[in-house]
Parts: sequence; structure tokens; C-alpha cells
Amino acid sequence: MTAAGEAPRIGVYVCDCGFNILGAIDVPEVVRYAGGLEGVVLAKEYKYMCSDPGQDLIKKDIREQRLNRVVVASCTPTLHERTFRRVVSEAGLNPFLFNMVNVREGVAWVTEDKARATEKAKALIRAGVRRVALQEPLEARSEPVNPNVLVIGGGIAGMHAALSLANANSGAKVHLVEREPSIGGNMARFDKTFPTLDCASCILTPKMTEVKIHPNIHLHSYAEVVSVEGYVGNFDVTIEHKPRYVNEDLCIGCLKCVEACVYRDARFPNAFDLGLAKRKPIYIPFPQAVPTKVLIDPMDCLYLKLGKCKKTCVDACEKGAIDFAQAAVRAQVKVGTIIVATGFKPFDARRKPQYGYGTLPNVFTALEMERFLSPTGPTEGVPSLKDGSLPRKVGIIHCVGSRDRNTNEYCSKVCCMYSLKLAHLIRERTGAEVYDFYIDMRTPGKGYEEFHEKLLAEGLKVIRGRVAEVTTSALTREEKGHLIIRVEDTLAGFVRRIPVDMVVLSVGLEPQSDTQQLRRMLNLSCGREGFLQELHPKLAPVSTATDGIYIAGACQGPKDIPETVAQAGSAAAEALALVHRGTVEVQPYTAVVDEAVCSGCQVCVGMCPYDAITYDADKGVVHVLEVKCKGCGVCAAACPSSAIDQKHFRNAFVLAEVAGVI
Amino acid sequence: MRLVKTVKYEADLDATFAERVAAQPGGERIWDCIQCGTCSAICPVSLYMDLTPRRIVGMVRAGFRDEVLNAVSPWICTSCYACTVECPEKIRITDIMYVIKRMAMKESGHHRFVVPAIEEAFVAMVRKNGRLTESRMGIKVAAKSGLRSALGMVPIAWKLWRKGRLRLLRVERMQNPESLRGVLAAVEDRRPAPPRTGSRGSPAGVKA
Amino acid sequence: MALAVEKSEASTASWEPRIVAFFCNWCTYAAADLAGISRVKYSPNMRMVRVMCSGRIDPSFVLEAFRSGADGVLIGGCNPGDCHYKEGNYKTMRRAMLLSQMLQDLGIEKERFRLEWICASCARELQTTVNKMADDLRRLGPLDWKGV
Amino acid sequence: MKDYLYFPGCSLKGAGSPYEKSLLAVFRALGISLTEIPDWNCCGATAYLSVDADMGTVLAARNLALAERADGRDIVAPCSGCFLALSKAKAMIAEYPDLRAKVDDALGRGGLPYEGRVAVRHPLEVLLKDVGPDRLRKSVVRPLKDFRVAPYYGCAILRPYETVDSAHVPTVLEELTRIAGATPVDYPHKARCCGGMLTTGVQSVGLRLAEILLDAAKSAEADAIVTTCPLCQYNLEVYQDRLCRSTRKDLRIPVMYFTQMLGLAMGMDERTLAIDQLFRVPVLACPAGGRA
Amino acid sequence: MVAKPKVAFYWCASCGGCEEAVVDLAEKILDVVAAVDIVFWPVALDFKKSDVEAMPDKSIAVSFINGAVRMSEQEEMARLLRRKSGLVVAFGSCAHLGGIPGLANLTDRESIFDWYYRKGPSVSGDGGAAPATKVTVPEGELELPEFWDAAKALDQVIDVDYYLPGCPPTPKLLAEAVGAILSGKSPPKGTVLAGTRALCHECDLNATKPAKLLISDVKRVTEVVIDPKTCYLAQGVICMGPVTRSGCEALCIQGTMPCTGCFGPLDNASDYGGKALSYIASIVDITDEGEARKVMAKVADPAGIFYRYSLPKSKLGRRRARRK
Repeated sequence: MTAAGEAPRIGVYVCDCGFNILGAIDVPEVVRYAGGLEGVVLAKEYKYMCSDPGQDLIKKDIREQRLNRVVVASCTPTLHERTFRRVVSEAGLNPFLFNMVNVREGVAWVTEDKARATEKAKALIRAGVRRVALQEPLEARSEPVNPNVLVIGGGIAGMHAALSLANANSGAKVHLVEREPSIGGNMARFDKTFPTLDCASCILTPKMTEVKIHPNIHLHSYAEVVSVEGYVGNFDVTIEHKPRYVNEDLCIGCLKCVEACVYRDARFPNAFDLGLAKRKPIYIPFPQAVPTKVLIDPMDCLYLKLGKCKKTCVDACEKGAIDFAQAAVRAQVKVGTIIVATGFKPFDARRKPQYGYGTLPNVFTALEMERFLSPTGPTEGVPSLKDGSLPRKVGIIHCVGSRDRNTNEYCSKVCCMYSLKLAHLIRERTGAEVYDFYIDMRTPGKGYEEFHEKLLAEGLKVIRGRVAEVTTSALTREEKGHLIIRVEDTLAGFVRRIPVDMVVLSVGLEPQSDTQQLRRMLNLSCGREGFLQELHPKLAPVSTATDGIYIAGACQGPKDIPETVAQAGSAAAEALALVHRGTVEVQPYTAVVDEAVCSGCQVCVGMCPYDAITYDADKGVVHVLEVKCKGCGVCAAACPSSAIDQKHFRNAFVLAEVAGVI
Repeated sequence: MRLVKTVKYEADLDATFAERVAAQPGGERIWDCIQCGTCSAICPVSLYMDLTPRRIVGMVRAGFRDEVLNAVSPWICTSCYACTVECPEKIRITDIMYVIKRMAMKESGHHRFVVPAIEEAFVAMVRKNGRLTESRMGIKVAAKSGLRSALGMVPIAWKLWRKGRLRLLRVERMQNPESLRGVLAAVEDRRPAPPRTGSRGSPAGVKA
Repeated sequence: MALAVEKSEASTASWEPRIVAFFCNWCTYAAADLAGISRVKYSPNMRMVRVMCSGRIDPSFVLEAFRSGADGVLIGGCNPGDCHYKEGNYKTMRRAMLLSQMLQDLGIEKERFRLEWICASCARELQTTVNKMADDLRRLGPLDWKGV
Repeated sequence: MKDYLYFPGCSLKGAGSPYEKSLLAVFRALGISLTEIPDWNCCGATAYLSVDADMGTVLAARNLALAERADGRDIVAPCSGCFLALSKAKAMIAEYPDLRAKVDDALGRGGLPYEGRVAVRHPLEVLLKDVGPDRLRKSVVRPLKDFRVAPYYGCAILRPYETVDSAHVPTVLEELTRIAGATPVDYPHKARCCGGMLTTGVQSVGLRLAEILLDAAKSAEADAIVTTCPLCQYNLEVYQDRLCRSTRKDLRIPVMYFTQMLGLAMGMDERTLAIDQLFRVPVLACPAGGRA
Repeated sequence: MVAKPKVAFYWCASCGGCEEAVVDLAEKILDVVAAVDIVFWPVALDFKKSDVEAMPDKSIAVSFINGAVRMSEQEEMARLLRRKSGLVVAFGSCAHLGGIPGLANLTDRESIFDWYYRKGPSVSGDGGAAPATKVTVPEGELELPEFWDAAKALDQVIDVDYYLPGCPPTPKLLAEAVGAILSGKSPPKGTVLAGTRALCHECDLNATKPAKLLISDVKRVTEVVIDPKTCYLAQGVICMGPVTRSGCEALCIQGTMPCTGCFGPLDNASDYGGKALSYIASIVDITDEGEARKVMAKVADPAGIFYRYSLPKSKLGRRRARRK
């Protein structure tokens, strides 16, 4: 007998999933077997259970065969549980009288031997049937969704997502948090973008200003998210604004203060230029910075460091914006959804000492080269050697820190294309002869291969071979005084030593170094490479395991700009969908107390991380506050007298399943 | 000029070769090779090789048994392990070179080379005494590497002897080499005697 | 009852260990999905039971599994610090420590009961864990619990 | 002070004898006792791996097993070749069960169980990790002032295992040099193969590699090359005259062992350190230094 | 005169404490004796097995059987009394759950014999003489009851109507039980004649628990001076109160001894030890693995502590039989 009272009439549906399941499991045999299980009135096989005909099949049977329980054996519940719950409820059955058995990801795709796969499938279905027989009707709770959205990261991904959200005028306010003093991210460092070679800042700067002025966007620059509590629909976010020592509301970015600084000349490495250019203690990161507000680096500023300085900057500022007393301030915002767009970190070339970065002169990373090539960069667009002269031969080494089990196994995807771009620009600006050393030239993408061919036509020297080392030890006269690149020209089948003046290391893309903290704060998971993990590589590429949190751009994996922007758009759409619906369904897997048995020992009270359990001293029993309960079931496991149980995961259900799988 | 047909028909190749190499300790990862050439480029002696290490791995995978087993490259490998350390796929190329050397000794009739002969002399001496006596080894090498270079060694040997670093009369030996021979015999017993085609009667002493 | 029949059915031919696995919905179960998506094959001896959090697992579940014929029990939870419900996995960790000791006192080898932290992207780790456990159990042989 | 088992290997009984003499002298002075493994046998070297890998591994394993039976203390293996052969055998046996089976079977015959308990250590490691820089510094009584040293690592102690130091940016020899009061010079290829493996068989190639190295060390204006491996020492030292003739370059430079360098700094005399057994005796700027 | 209902008491593998409990009824025992007529009580009255066999089936109203079932003789008597009685009450922890003798299930017959008749320090001579079911002596062959491999609770050998928990059951519960049964107002079969909630519910110290019952260390009674005024758990002392059936009115706790669990599990709880283990491990609030391991290790002999009275009735029942 079931909880609902009447004897169970269970329908079992086994999905072929085309050939996915059918190929690995003897489905007809499984169906035959399922048909004979206790309480099962019918068992059927179908090509695609998730298809409309498949769904109708279930509905029809529920109505005509008076099924009161349904089991679907197909893919993983994370994929289609929602679908089938909707199906059964459309047929008038409580959605929680349905149980999904995972025979695709759980069996078909992970088992070599068909016979054993079939046996395993039987066991899982047996368990599923026993479980469903006990399951009881439940009502899913729904909770309101706060329309505001938090976007973490002000690079191209974050900006695009923020703008798409803001332009929807859905009443949603977007909180865009950027930890650097200016938004723009890495793209702001680029001179040109491949394959069209259009100027990065020309397409980026307007976007940056739009973000700044948009009424629906609240920009938190030079700020970091320090904590996120709550769950889909209502997150409580704490943002910490780092002190600029300049009042953002007053500063108009006239830069008089910068000129006035007691330091006559700039002498401190500018982070935006990767330390290649210098700045004063009071500065803006770069001319087009947004917000166009100056800031003071407390480590460099005489007054903030030593407490004594003429403070010429203060006098120079008519607005009186400079405020040495400024301290970090924390702001609380409430949002319903979050978009993570924290981008990537370039691979640290020092980890490949054989390429001499940091030890040999004139060995640079690609990002440094981007700055050299930028008109606003340290060399105003013309890369030069340490001694100021122009390079005559430049070698660009691909796959530095990529496709390498000693560093990162994966392909960083964008390096081939940006290397070609750099090659083009270096030739254009310096007239140097450029060599590209590659393992495989990977240029998939609209107009990419054409770009590759354009470069070949321009006379770029491409050598298929991974460089073993860059050395200064000359074996011939012409090698003396040069950087010698040691490589096998794998197409010619000979080892070659190629002397160059300058080496550019096409470093790969890595997860931001603080991805792990971020992941913990937001309850996300990371792939083995350390990038944030999407819910499903194909069907949910911007969703995460945590409802209401979406990812966009290079924080999910190496990506070029077009892809990043596309992803940012879709993340924004996902968030808007939730905002538009206005409510979220919360699984009713909450804890329940049998007050007749509870002894009020209060063990459970200490278990609950959400303080959802309270002790009622007069009755001497505990109560569960459903709204607070997130349904982990820890209390049920701990309850010494088994007075607490978890809805949909009752002890009896789990034990039935256990007995079933064995 | 005479043209030779360079095509390789499947029949010319040994389909099982790659598997056999991969089955040896250190050979497993040949399948991971991306033919990047790092091994060749870092190799201190690849400049003298007939087949670069990369090509060797590629040819092993493709089943070019004869070409690989007759290549000089494995014999000039100095076991410096640079390739193994640098390989982005963590392929143990040095170990693969050893695998090839062993196969070459057993399977390819003709060593065109002195090194294998030296190796075998070494092994023989250790089998006998359990240790190596450099002076004796030197003499054997000289014998195998031809008169010219043998003569070249004389002044060096003389100087070593004067410096007390070459003791012609003393033979390094374990107290009881039998204990070792027993152990080595055990290894022999454990396997079916392999066909040692050629390697015994191989004409050694040809210079590179 | 029905169970008996099914069991004998399952245990035809050569003996294969039965592993009951309790997986946390957020990490190890996700890892299993990933294994599926990336076609990472592992021993079919392991059968998953999904729970929302490894902290839901009552040690009695494990005892019940052994009593009713499991040769091994595997618990998969989130890495320390990664629990979807803040601290559920720590409770699991402590319960497992005590339970493992108690099981050994009751003559059940520690290889038969394992707690592993397997994150959502650890398909490979899942594979090795499951295969290793299956091998260990084959070595140990059936538990064939007799009771009193 | 920690005591160790000692695996001299064949070279240290031959042309490498200065290495053994200086090593033992220095260790004695530092109060470290080295007990030679009873009736050790050849480590198998590289030759065995080319002829018969199983036997090579068993040869090495026998020494490890003997060490376990002796008392399981760490083995000090000064010869780079032996150091690698022993380390490699240990690693391979651990990695490959069937190799392990072969070893167990073979050694089992001699009633010699192998467990893989003992650690294989290189004296450099022992000096810098176990004894420690501080104690070494204290032991230095005659800093080798103005003595410019080209540290040469060779291959085996860095590759493939990197247990002694990083394969790409090794620093231990430099550290030891500084401790001895001398100045390490920087030059390329300090961890690149010296060709020693080849000078016996393919002399042309072997000598070319030696030449490149000597050239690099000379142009770095080093007074001596300090090495850790008998084969490297031999290869870099004994062919110098011949190379000078063939290349018409001055490639003459003393090639000594790190133990000799340290010994000098510790105030030991050249006989004890067998420096007089080198082809070229390093000229020390400091008093009581060597003769040309 | 009307025949008084017949009552029997029997003693299987136990310490005799339960018999004491009957005596502890003090003057109340007179009422009992007045109300019933004790037809079988080996510890007090001289009856023989044959007398019981002679009785007609079901002629005994209630048999109170205490002790675990360890030997063939005990099973024989239990079956006999079952046949002769209308109701059988498993009297005390041992009959209810296996009790202390049930801890023998942490080992097996072989090991026990081996120690006590061969290896044990008190064994003199060549040892080797282990109990046998048949012994031949000059006078002829003697038969001894067989010692089983495992101890069992009463309901693992015969059908039991009621359980009277406790080590021993309190006189109060006994009196109530007898009263209830004789008055005919008998509860449903299988009822455990004690509380329905855990002990905390009737423990005065429950009020002294902190807001969150979390501890950083577990202590043994011998390690601390227990403050009798605050919940022992809150003091880090392992107390089985939360997991144990109430009914004893927290006697031990009043005697500043933590509850050891003689009343056994609650009706819903599937396994006493599992539950006890779970809640203790849960409230130890340590997240560092190393630290946690240390503290958990202080729970020496978990099986012994958590199954002190209930091993035979636990899910696993006994230590795994050694495979031959």
C-alpha cells in the first residue's frame, strides 16, 4: 500500500535514447523484467521518452491505465526530471509520484559489457520501482525572485551582460562589480582584434561609457564581492569598495592633481601596462579608463606611506576630492541572480624557464607585446628592443603553458589567432622578419583561416615545431649576440637553431588565481583545469549547478571575444528569464518532525546550517521552519530517535532503493 | 639518376610493432604523441641522428619496424632524459629508445654499430664478476672500436695510470659473484628463451 | 519474497561484488553524470543511490546495505569546504571515521566501506575509485553476511 | 649525526677514485659515517637497460634489498649513473607490478626480500638537506676567495626524477660553491649532457658535446668546473689536450668534484682530497692553494 | 475459590539482576503473589522441567523470561514455556535485545573456548579440554547443553508478546506491566512496555542544554568530574539519553552516571548503534580531518559502546563469522 492509500499501479518507461541506451543495454529484456516487478502494471520501451510522442504515451497511460506512479528510465534526472514531472502533473498526477532512473549517464555510457549493463539497469529500475511505490504527493514551493542582478567582472563579458540586462528595462537593476580601478578588462589592453584587425578601444570605449551612464547599471569599480549568502531568487551580497583616497563623486578626472604630484616624473610600474610603463602615486590606469577617476596607491604615496608630504595634489584639486582618510567601505545589495564574468589570467611564462622569460633580455609575453603595439602603450605602438633599437628578427612561440602536461593540458584556443595578429602587427610596425613556431595552427572561426592565409601571403615564416629552448649560447658566428631558438622543423625533419632579436611567448589562458575562493563563495564547481564548470557542456553552457548563477566568458574556459560576447548575451537572457518569471520553484525536500516521537534532545538544532530548526521548550519537541529549510537532510541522519525525516528522501525510500540495487 | 620507389604499402609495415613497444615499461604513452618535436629539439645529439626522436615515435606508431630497428639514433642516445623531461605529453622517450635498442639486439640481424657490442661486453663482464673493471672494459672497447682510436687512448691511459686512476692488474669483483648469477639465472628461467637472431654473430666494430 | 529471486538472478555465473554507492547530488552524482557524458567507463558493480547531501546518509543505511547483501559501500561527497549545504560533508566525515572503526570491530574490512571526496568534475577520480574498490572486493571475496 | 649506507659503484673504484677519496674524507670530517653495502654489485648502469631491462632492474634491486637487509638506512650513491640506476629501478618496480613480480621471484631465490623501503640519496642532497648549509658554513675554515667555479650538474641527478634539484633551474651546486666561499659563474648548458656516454662508442659526437661545455665554461672565465659525476669528470677532463689540438681553442680547465671543492674550503690538504690525482690541479688564489 | 492466573519466571543467559528486580518489588511482591500463582521460578522455588512439561498447553497466563539465549538448553526451555503460556514477556535487556551477554557476538564460540579452556592464563595443565555435548564418565555418558556460536535475544528463538526493557527493568515498570496484563487491558502485541520517546524527554537536565548542542571533545566518565546540574552531553560526556527509550526516569543520570542505553532504541530507529554513532559523530563540531580523527579515536571500542545491550538485535547482529 502506498502513502496515498490506494495500491500502487506503476508504469515503467524505458527510453532507447535513439541508440545511446539501446546500443549498450538489452532494453527489451529490461522492459520484460520491469513488467514483472511488484506493483508494475505496465512497462514500455520507446525511442525518445523526452519527445512529444514519448510524453503523450505517459499521459495517455496515466489516464487510461489509471497509473498512480510513474518511473522513467532514461538519462540523468538533472537533465529531464523537470520535464517528466511536468508530464505526469499535466496528466493529473502529483509530480512527486514520479521517479527517474538514470540508465544513460549511469549505465549505458559508462559500461563496457552489455550483459552487465543490462543487469545493472535492471537493478536500478528495480530500486526505482520500489522507491516510487512509497513516494508521496508533495507540493513544490515557489518563492519570489528579486529582479536585480549582480554581474561580477567588468571585462567585455561583464559589460556586455550588464548592458543586455540593463537595456531590457525589466525594472532590474544591475550591480556590476569590477576589482580594478577601471572596467574594460584585458580587451582594453589590446591594440587590434583578430581577424578583422579593427581597433579594440574603438569598439570597447563606447561600451565602457555606456555602462557608466546607463541608468539601470550601478557600477562598483575598484570593488570586490566579499560574501554571497542566500539562494536563487534572493541572494544577499556584500561588496567591498577599496579606498581610492579620492572621492569618486567629486573627481572630474581633470588630472590636475597628477601633474601637481610632488613626484615630478612617473616612476612606479603601472599595473595596466604590466609594469612596462611608469606612473605617479596618484594616477588613472589609462587615458580611456572608466570611471575616469584618479586614485592613489597607498604603497607609493609619500603622505599615505610616511605621513608627511606637501600634498600638492590636494591644493591642485578645485573639487577637494582628495581624501587621505578614505577607508574600505562595505555595501550590501540584494539580487535574485548572479552572472560571473571574472575572466582569465595569462599563464606565467616564468614557469617555462627554458624560454628565458625574466632571465633573458627581449623575451616578452604576448600580453606585453599587446601593450607595446598599443598607441597608448609604453612604446607608443612600435615594439623595440631593450636598447631601443628595432628588432630585425622576431620569433613568436605558440602554446606556452598550453597543450603541455607539465603545465596545462588543454589548448588555450585563442593563441594561434592572436599570435598571427601579433605577427602581422609586428611586421607592420617594425618591418621585422617574423617566425611563428607552432604545433598545430588552429584557426577555426569565421574569417580566421582566411586571416591565416593572409599572413602566409604576407611572408610570415611559419615553422611547425614546438620550441625546446631559447638560449644565448652561440655555436656559430652569426648566432653570437642573439637569442637562439632551438626547434625541430618537423615538416622538414631537421633540428634547427634560429637566431632572433626578440621572442614573444604566446602564453595560454589560465583560471584567475582566486577562482577557488570565488567558487566556494558561490557554491560552484570547477573543471579539472580549474575553470568554472557549466551545468551541461551543450544544453546548459552558461548555467551552473547552483540555480540562479550563470557564467560567461573566459572564467568558464579559454574564449575569444566573439564567443565571450555571445556567452555574455545568453547568460543575460537566462537571468532575465528568471527575473521575468518572477518566482522560482523550490524543491520541497524539507525536513519533517514526528512530534509524537521527538524527545526534544535538540541534537538536530545544532546540525542545521540555516537555523531552520527551533526547540519548543513547553512541548519539549522541535519544529522545522519550512521556508528556511534547504533540504539537505543532515538533521534526519543525525536524529537519534529517527523522529525527523526528509520529504522525498525518507529513510524508508532510501532503504527501499538500497534493497533494490542489491 | 636512378629513382627508387619510396611508397610504403601496408604490407611493408609491422602492424603489431607499435603495440609491442607500447607494451614495454615506459612505452605506454606513444599514443599520446602530438609530433611537436620538442624531444628532437632538446636532444643534445639529435643533430647527429638519422631519425629524430619525434620521427622514431611517429614511425613506431605507424609500424615502420625495420627502419626503426636499423636506425642509428637509439645507439647515440646518451640517456640524458632531456626529452623525457621536456615532452609535453610526458612520453618517456628515453625508455622507448631502450625498448628499441633491446628489440634491435634481438630482432635486427645487423648492428651497423659499435655501441651495442660495447653494451654486451659490459653486460658479460658484470655477469662474470658482478662488477665492472674499467681497465678491462677500456681494453675491450679499444679492441672493438678499431686500431686508430685504440692508439688514441694510449696517452690518456698512461696519464691515468700515472695518476693512480687506472689499475691494470686489479679486477673488481664481488666476494661471491655466484649469489648474483643465481639471481640473474632466475630472471632467465622466468621467460621463454627469446630468439636471439643475429645479435651474437653480429659483425661488430664498424664505426659510425 | 521477490528480492530473493532477483538476487539469485543477479548472482548467476561468476561472483561479482555488489557495491552500494550513496552519492551527493551536487558533486559525486554530478561527477557520475560527467563520466557518462565523457564516456568514462567504470566497473558496473557500483550502483548509485542519490541523496541531496552526503550528510543525509544515516550510518544505519550503510549497515542495512551490508546486512541485505552489499559487499561494499561507497560514499561520495564534496571536498572539505565545498559542501552545497555548508558543512554536511564534515558530519559525514566524522560519522564515516567512527563507522569504519565499528565495522572493522565487527569483522568488516575497511576496504569494504569507503568515503571519498569526489568533486563534480572528478569523472576520472570516480572511475579509479570505483574500479579500485571493485578490485579490492574481488580480492576480499563475498561478504555473505550471515547475521546471528 | 645521521649515518648512511654507501654504494660506491664501479667507477669510484676506478678512474673515479678521487671522488671516493674526497667524499669519504669530507663526510668523515663532518662526522657522517658511510657503511659500504655488503657485497654490492654493479648497478646495471645504462648498458643493461639496452640489453636486458629485467636483469638491469634486478641488479639494482639486489643492492636495494641488501641495503634493506643491512638496516634500511638511506643509501648514498655518489656516482650519478648509479644514483639514477638505483632510483629508476625503485621507481619502475613500484610502478609496474609484473616487474615487481620478476624482482621478487629472482631475489626470492637468494632468500632476499625486496620491499622498496630504502631511499636512494645523492651526497649533494645529503650535504645540503641533511647536514644543512649552516653546519657546512661552520665547517669552512678556508673560504675559496676569488675562485670562479662553473658548476656542472650533468644529467642523471636532475633527470628524469628531479629529486636532487630542479631540472631547469638547478641551484644546489651554486649554493655549495658559495658556501665554500667561491664564486659560481653562470653559463648555458650547465645541466646539458657532456657526451660522456658516447666518447667510448661514438667519440666524435661525445667530444663535440664536451667541447661545447668546456668552451662555455672557459668563456665564462671560470677557474674550474665542479662536477658531481665520475663519467662527466672523466669526459670533460681527459680529452682536453686532444680537443685543444683539434679545435685550436684553449679549452684547458681543471675539472674537480664538488667534494674536493668543499674539502679544500674545509682546509683539507690535496692528498687527502686526491686533488693531485686530477689531470689539472685548480689554482687557488688563496694561500696554501694548489700549484699549476 | 477462583483459580489465580498462573505466572512463570525463567532465567536464561543473564546475571540474575532481573530476578533481583522481581524481589525489589519489595512489599508489592506480596500483592503479586496474592494476585497470581507462581508455577515456575527456578531461582526461588523448586520446580522441575518435568513439572512444566506436565502442564497443559497455554495453561500459564504469563511467562517472564529474562536473559539472552546462549545454549540449547535455554532455547529448549524457552520453547517449552512458549508452548505452555498464553503470553510471553521478554524480561529485561538481555531477553529484549541480547543485552550484555550479547556482546559475546563480538567474537565466536571457537575463540571463547580457545581462550577459556586453552590459552587463558588461568588454564592450568595441558588445557585442551573444551566443553563437549557428550562426556563419558565411569558412571556412563553425560549430556551437556550445546553452547552456540552466537547469543540471541528471546524473540530470535521464540515468538514474544511484550518486552519489558531495562538492565534491570525498574520495579515500577514491572508492577505496571503485571497490572496491565492481569487487568486484561493489554497493549497491542509486540509493545515495549516503557516510554515512547527518548530519555531526554523525561530527563531534568534536558533543560540545561545550550542553544546548539555541539561539542569539541568527547570525554569518558573517568576523565572528568561530571557536573550533575548540566546535561552530560553538553559537558562532552557520551550519554545515550537521546537515542535510548525512556521509562527509567533517568535513574543513572540522577546517580551522576550517563545513560548507557539499556532500554534500547526507539520504535522508528532502525539500528541502535547506527543511530548512537551518527548523533555523536554529528555533534562533535570539528572540521579539521586530523583533529576529528583524534577525537573520534577517543570513542574507544565503538561497537562495545554503541551496542552494549543490543548487538544481537542490531542490523549486523554479530561479528562477521570467520571464513574457513
